[in-house]
Amino acid sequence: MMQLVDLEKAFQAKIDQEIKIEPKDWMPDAYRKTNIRQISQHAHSEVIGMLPEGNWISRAPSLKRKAILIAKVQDEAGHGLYLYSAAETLGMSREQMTEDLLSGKAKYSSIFNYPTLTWADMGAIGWLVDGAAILNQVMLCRTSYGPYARANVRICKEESFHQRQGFETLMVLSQGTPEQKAMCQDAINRWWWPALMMFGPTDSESTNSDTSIKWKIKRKTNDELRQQFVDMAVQQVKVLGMTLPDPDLKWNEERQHYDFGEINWTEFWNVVKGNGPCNKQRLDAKKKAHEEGAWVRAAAVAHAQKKAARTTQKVA
Amino acid sequence: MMQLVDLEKAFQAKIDQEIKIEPKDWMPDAYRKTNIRQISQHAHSEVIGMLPEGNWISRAPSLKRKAILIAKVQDEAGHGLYLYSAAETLGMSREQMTEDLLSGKAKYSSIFNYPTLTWADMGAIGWLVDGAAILNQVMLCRTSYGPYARANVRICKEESFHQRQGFETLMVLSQGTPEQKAMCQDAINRWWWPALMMFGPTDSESTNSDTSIKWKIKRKTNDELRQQFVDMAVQQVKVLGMTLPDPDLKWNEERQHYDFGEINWTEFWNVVKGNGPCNKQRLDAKKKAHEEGAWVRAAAVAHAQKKAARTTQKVA
Amino acid sequence: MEQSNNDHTALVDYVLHLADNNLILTQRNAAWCGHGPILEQDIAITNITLDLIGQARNFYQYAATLIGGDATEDSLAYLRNERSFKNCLLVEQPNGDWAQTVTKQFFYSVYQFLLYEQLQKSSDETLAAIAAKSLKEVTYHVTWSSDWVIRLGDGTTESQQRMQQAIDNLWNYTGELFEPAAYENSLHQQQIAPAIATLQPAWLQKVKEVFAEATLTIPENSFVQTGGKNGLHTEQLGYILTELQYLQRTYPGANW
Amino acid sequence: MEQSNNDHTALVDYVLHLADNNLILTQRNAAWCGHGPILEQDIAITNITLDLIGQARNFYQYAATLIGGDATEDSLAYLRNERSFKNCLLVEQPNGDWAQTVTKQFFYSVYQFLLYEQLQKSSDETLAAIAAKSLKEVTYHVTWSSDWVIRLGDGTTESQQRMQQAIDNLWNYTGELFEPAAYENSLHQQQIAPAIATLQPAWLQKVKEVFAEATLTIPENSFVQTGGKNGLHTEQLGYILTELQYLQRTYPGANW
Repeated sequence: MMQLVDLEKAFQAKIDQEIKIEPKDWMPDAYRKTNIRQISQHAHSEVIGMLPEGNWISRAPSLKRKAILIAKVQDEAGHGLYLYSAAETLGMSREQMTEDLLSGKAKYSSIFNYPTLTWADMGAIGWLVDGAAILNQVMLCRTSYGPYARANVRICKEESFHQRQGFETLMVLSQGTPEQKAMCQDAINRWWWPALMMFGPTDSESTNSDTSIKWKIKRKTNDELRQQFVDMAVQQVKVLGMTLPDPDLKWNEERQHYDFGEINWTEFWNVVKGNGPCNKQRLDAKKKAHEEGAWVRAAAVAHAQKKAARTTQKVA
Repeated sequence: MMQLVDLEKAFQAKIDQEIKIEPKDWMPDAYRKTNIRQISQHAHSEVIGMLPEGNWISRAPSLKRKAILIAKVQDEAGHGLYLYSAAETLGMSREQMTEDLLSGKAKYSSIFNYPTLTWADMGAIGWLVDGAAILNQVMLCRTSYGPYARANVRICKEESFHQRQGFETLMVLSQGTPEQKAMCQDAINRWWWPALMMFGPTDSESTNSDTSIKWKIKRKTNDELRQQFVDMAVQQVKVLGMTLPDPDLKWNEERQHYDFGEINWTEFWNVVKGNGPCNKQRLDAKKKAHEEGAWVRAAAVAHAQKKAARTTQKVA
Repeated sequence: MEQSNNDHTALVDYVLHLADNNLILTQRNAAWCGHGPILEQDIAITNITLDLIGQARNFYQYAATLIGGDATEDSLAYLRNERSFKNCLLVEQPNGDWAQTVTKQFFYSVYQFLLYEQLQKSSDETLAAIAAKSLKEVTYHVTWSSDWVIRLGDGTTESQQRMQQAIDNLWNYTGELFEPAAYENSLHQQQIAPAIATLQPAWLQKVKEVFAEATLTIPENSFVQTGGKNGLHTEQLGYILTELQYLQRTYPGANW
Repeated sequence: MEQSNNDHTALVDYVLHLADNNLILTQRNAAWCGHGPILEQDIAITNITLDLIGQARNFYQYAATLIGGDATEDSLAYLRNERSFKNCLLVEQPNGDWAQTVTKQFFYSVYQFLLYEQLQKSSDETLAAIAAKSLKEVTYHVTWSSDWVIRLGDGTTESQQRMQQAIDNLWNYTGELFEPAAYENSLHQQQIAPAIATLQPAWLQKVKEVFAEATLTIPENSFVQTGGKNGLHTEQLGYILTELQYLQRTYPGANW
């Protein structure tokens, strides 16, 4: 039997050679835990992320937009499913993940604790929130844990489609009536900073980054991804003829990147700690659905058992 | 002690002399029962009648109309209270009446089993439904049972105010945009026949009429009241510049009344039997309120008891 | 010429009726999105909803072509009032619990399946094409909803009671599906649509089969509530339209 | 001149803020009409609602005068969008059960009482007059809602739990009442309105007194949710406005 130290060396060697880690492979406990935490958090984000957009399905302003929005929210449910499955390969049960979400033990992306106040928010979420998520997910297509990497490949395809739809939604508003233009700018103003916060604390504050990069769970730091996002958004907002709500945004010739203003980290940590505008509302909605669905799940189990019993009887 | 037959004679003599019967007076069982049935039915009608109008409070098209509508629905709750009190003087408890309403044993005016589909219905209900109710209630101001007569005096004052407001609501619509005019005519079309049905079956079919008139519970027959209503409405609809949905409406020189078409008695009996468009919805709403209010009523009782106990302690 | 005008009006009304049925049920079902009892079923009902709105759009687009002028799928969905909508009362009834939702879907999907089976043979090529294309979708809706009716009916004591309650709440709205409106009669005469009443026996047969397996019973009170097909709705529809139409009403003429 | 323009804008915003608070709470409370737990209390909450809408109309009418032009009480209530409404987040929160409704009313009425007490001394005569006239009404609202908080808090185990849950649901929205928006600061400088933050101790004192009698406790998490006064609302408000404004949006320019 191999010594722990050899197992760890062999594991790191695989990582270094860009060989994916698969469910049955040996892995350090911390690697397993970090992946479970990250994958389940990603799954929860997809599932909670259905709520702010679902909020506008009944009020979508055209049949086409309504169909697109329904499809998008459904895709998010699908992503949640792939991701829960990926986490299950690490020995975490779906029930446990659900419980941890509802109890507040597990986190999800804080962005979904902001309210969707106008139709333009559907565009801004697609453009900025999905846009930020994609940068992360593109990186995660190459994450070292195989099932998670493959889940991200599937997710990325759909997400970039969503992002384009979001941008196009804003595009139409930006060319619309004065009210629509104002709605568009207002949504960008409200979602810009929370989108920047999606990449997490600055590298100097981030606790898990070092090992995550050594194990190739992540390949870029929070700040690298955030900068990439800012550089991209600055170009795109020009196409919309709108502005980003940051007076400090400026091209830095030396860095060859855009400088941007200070993020309100107090707000960030408040939302993480549960004090965002919608934390309670989001979890309450999920708790309600879970509680009101209990009898349905119980009935499904009871019926399956009855059916199985009948089949056994017939066979016997 | 007086013989039963003498009591009955004395009772009828009072009635004939237009002396009101009061709660402590002797009265025939059938008189008591008829009054309980009629008063509680009237009370239930006020309370259920809150629902179709309450349906438009959140959507009332101006602040003034909203305030008027809220006040009106509240008045109906008040009428319900007077009437329940009047019925209680006859030995019927409020709890029993509520139970009978919710179980479907007690009836209420069938008119409230029709839906309110547009804002114009608020006008049509005021004009036609309250209009029909008033004719009945004006008569009932002189009913032989004192408490019920006095309750009707109070009710009539408020109801005629409501009727004027309803008519004025339609008046504004009738002078409005083409859509508003259409909405106005449509509401009249839908409420006209159900309003005529409010007076109950034709005299030849009516079971309780004879004794009711002998005991001066009623002073006019269903058909007399209905004719009075038709004659009135035909004049008023002209002011609105609208029409009543009855091709058979015609002045009858000989009778000095308007002839009108045949009422759809099949529909009438269907609605009475519980198959109107909203019977289930109305009772379900009341059951839900009652069930969801159970803990509130229990808490109010518990608190009152605690408070009483504390007072007793202090005194002792 | 007048006959032909009447025929045309009847066709428009009929197509709107088909479209409205689907749109209103879309509006109802979509409320589950993110709130379902099981994530997989959240996805399933949303899938069905996507099929429904897709079909609705096909019908509205066709209606817009028939009407001509400025009519679009959106003007028809967003700018008609509560008295113009021609959907059956069934589809506007509240979602209630999961039992009521699957029961409503089951009643509607079985009806829709039988209707589209006939409609794919319609002499109106557009309707025939939409029906043919949608039939596969509806076949799945029938399977899915039947499975749930059986699962809940033959599940726990509570689920059985909830199912029976749901059926009792909705049953009186099923008869309307098979009571032809004037435009349905007209379309039948034009050989565009089936005689809708003739589909009732097959519908009842299917319902009875599924109910038998689900240990559920058909209510005794079979009084038929009607009106929706002719624009006379329950108080439910008004609220559905306030949400559905709010943005179009608030920003008239804007593109989205 | 610019200063005076700013002052004027602040006054308009402030009056709209006062009006919106009342209108949105009217919209919430009125949903109980016909659905209350006890007929007498159905009447009581509707009475309060009538007072609220009456005050709202006074404020909107005053705002319309200040704005001039085509502005009316109805254009201000019915034709502004979700980002223009200036009500506190508290009043737009769902009714929930009777416990949550009376708790919301209690928090709001105590605040309103303290505010109107000061406002009746305002240098703005119209505001002073409205406040003075409304104070008697609000005094009753405080009594009624305090009584219910005590009755339910010190009632049964269930009612006590429900009350505590209601308080937990609403508490974080109470701080906003006393965090001045820019227009409130401006109005204070103009000596038209009180420094709203200075009213908080008295409010807290009253709440504590009533809670003590009711055996209820103030939640530990006292994070303050804000935004409503500046038009940044919860997702609740949009739905309230769809219903409130539907007819005016659907039939623009019509008289009712």
